[in-house]
Amino acid sequence: MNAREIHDQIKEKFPEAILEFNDTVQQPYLKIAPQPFYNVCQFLRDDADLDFDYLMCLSGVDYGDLLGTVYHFYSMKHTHKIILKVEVPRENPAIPSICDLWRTADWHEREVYDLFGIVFLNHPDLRRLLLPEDWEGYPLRKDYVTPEFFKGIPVLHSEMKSETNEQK
Amino acid sequence: MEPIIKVFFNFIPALADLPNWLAVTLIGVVLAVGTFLYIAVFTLFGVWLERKISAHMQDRLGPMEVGGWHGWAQTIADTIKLLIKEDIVPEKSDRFLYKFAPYVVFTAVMAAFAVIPWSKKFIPANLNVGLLYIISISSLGVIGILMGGWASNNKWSLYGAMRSAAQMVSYEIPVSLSLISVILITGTLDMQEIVYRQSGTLFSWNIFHYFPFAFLAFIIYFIASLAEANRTPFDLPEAESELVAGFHTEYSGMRWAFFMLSEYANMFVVSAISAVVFFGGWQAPFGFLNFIPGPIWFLGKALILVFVQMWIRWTLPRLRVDQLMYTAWKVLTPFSFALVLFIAFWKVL
Amino acid sequence: MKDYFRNIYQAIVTILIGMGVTFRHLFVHAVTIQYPHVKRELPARSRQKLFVNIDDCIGCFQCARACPVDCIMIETVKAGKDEDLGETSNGQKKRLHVVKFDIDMAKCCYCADCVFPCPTECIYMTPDYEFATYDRNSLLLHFAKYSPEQVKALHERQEKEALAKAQAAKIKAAAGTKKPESET
Amino acid sequence: MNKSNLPPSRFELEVPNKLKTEEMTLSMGPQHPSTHGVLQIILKTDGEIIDSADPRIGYLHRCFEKHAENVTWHQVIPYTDRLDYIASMNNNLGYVIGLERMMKLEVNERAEHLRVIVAELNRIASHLIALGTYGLDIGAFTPFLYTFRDRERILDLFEEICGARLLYNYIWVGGVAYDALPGWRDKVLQFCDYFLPKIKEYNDLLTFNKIFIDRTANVGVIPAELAINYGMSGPGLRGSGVPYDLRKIDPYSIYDRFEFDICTGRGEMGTVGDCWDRYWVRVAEMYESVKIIRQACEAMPDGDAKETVPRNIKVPAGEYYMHTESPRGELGYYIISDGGKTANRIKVRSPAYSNLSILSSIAPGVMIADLVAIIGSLDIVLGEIDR
Repeated sequence: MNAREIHDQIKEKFPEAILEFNDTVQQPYLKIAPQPFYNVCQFLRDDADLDFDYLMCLSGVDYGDLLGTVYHFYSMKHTHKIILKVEVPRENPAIPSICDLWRTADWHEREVYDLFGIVFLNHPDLRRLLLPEDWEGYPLRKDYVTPEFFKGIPVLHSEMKSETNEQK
Repeated sequence: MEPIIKVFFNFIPALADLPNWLAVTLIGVVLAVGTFLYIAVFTLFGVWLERKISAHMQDRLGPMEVGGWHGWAQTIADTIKLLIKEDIVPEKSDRFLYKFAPYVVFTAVMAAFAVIPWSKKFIPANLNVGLLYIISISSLGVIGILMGGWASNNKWSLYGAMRSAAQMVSYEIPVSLSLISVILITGTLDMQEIVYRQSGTLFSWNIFHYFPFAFLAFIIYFIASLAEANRTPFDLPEAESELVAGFHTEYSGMRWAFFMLSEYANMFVVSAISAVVFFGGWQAPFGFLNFIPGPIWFLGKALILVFVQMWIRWTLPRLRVDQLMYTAWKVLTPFSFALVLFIAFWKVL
Repeated sequence: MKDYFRNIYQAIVTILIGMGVTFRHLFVHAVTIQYPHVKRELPARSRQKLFVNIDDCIGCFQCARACPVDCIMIETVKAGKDEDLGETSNGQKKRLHVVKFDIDMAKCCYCADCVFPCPTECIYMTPDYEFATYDRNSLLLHFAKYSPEQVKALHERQEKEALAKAQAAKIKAAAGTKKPESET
Repeated sequence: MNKSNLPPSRFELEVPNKLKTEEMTLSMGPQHPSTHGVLQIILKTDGEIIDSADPRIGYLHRCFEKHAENVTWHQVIPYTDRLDYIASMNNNLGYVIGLERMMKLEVNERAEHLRVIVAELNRIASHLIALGTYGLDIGAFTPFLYTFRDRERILDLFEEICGARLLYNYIWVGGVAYDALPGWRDKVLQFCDYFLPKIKEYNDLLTFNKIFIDRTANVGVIPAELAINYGMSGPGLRGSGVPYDLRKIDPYSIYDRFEFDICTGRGEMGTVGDCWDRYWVRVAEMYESVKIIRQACEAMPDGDAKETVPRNIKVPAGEYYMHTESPRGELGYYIISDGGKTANRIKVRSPAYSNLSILSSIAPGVMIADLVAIIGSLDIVLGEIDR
């Protein structure tokens, strides 16, 4: 099943959910509204024709004025793929968690929360994963400024700053 | 009078002039110091040997630098390092037990040396219940290990200690039973007497003379003694990939060295017992080789068994706790029981 | 019961097979190289210490730009009009004084990305790997051949020239603005 | 980890006479000999039996993704080396193919063959480490030294072709960094001949050892559905019997030209998906890798591998998810470009990351020794998990 057909299937079931569909790029994707996102995912996983049982990748992206997450799905049985995108505003970003559908999402969502600050609703255990639990800020956002100090420890060594190549 | 005291009296006639209690005490001190020195030297050599054997089994060279020839002084250097190393006692440990534990372990092993016959005349204490003495004394060491593991106030140490207690208690039984089967064969508990009963050629040694039974008893004894000495594949108390270093995780310096000493001493003791009980002790395999003194035969036999222990260590993976118990209770113990039964019947017939 | 005995049998047999393997290896020649006494010949491409043939450097900054960890620090001063700095070995004309060419080997990640863009092939990795030191500062390699006095002089000259240029431009600009006035 | 979220513990210990017992909390790592790096696992144990395991990662976080946004496209390649430092070639390969597909770049034949050869050699090297350290986890020292001895030969080959032994920076956009010297191909073939009998030696010493089988068979069984749900990949997933190998399923480079099999666990010693199966898949894959290397060496044309390497890379705006089969599983690079000199975002979907996350689900009910066996069989590399 190609992306167009998958899109049609979802469209049929959730007419409101799809905000954008693009199959002119190398890897076609669907943009889904955050509210029906969980139900769409459940449909993707449970429908016998779609049967997306494998979540390959879940990544957070900073689009500048929006934050988003990108989901790459794969079906072991039908060997087809689809990409879903969800975009949320920078202030109080929240996306429904799909952790109980694909357990892969558990750690990946924690990572996105950790580095982008996107809150995943209904995630059972949304803690920081890679950074220390008391780290401030979300480093992979484009507007993140590296702090001078972390708990009194200088983050950037003063020597390092002066030594970086000015000519670059 | 004990033959060993006679040896001393013959050697230094002045001793006979001293009051008896003083002479005996003096001789005892000399023997104890001698045993300690022997253990220290054997450990130095054993560690070096183990390193070399493991290295060559793994296509490596092992220590090559210290001392020149094949790094023979490496372990001496290590000992000096251990001696001058800081003795760390964890703050929240049970200080007395923590400090005391290595000596308990060591003493238990060292005590076993008392009844090991080195030659016709040289046996520190010729007890007539020597074998029984060894069986009982060798299970004392576990108390020290438990003490050390408990007193360290470290969870990994505690795991090591608990495993060790379970393991030692379980493997006591196959060890005792396999030795009992030999007692049934020879009909004596006296170590020196057991050696005398095997005099003659190679084929009068217990292991060959009573071939299938004694051989089986030896195999059972050997496997169980590996567990007694905490050697791979039964080194669960100090399984470094699971429990970091088991019961001696927190120990450092000389106290740690005492655990090491007792491990190697234990290796030697169990091999020495095998040598005495199954391989004719200090007897030469053939009459015409009698010109080589007894202690050399005895040491040679024991060292070969030590080598086999090392060989096994560098070949096998480690068992899991439940498999360890399975091996002890469901394989070794039934087999050794059956063996005792067979030998008893056979003796009666 | 059958399984029980089969297990014991298998255990004994596989253990003996394994012991056979290790015993055979007891007599196999060791693969260890006794390092400080015996040294392995490294292949020609081996990427160890960086080296700069400073005579060939034209100060183009290609290597510094390619470096992913910013461990190359270069400073240049333009040559005077009548100064001839000579040519590199592959015939490129040198137009810049390379007053500073420092490589911090402590930062270097040995990726050799700096080697490829060099137009004169003057920076390359050598198979010299024994440069451990007790002092981190001695890992900062200096390749430039200018003494501090020379560097100072060059900088002063550059500043002077820049000043003169700026003044000339000012005069020119002033003349430019005045000219139309005078014309009127 | 929230306990209600986990499957119920397989062991429910009965405590007689309402004896008061306590769970022991145990911090395994980050300096533990068998956590394969700086992984911390918070264990709650009941005696030797584990009630819950909560892996804590991040001790080796080196901000790869942030770095990648700040250096040029080409400068990312040395950074990818350091993700899965045991299989750097495969890391380079995934990233570079991703870029090439975005740029619609063709790579010449010789370079493609060289890429396949080094990637498969690196896979063998990585599996050798997995085998050796697994033996170490189980308590056998000697196989570790043997596998490292043979891995050294692979590293020698790599050193000859690109000068580095661990962090290669070899596969570049449009080709490879260095062409193979004459005679290198023969050395690779010689290595293949040398290597195959060695696998038998490992099998004699470790794989079919009864103690090893007892320690690993029926331990840490991961059913196929659970593995897929957790996003496992590589030998971990194939050990559960799912033939998911991206070299076959979604061929990249020139893998579609070679003949090899996907190895899956069949539960020969116990249940499908146990530790032994995962281990055995790795052993079997080494045979397959040797097969691929031999075919690639035969088919490699002469010529220059370097000719199409562009000096300044400009990646057209767009995005691409490139997944390749690294020794640990599906290594994904999700690359977003806005047409500039640097990446807008590079997300690494590291295989060991997803593989490790299954630990908290299969650990309850096993013993501490089994946990070590399970971690070893997942073959994690913390450099890749923490990025």
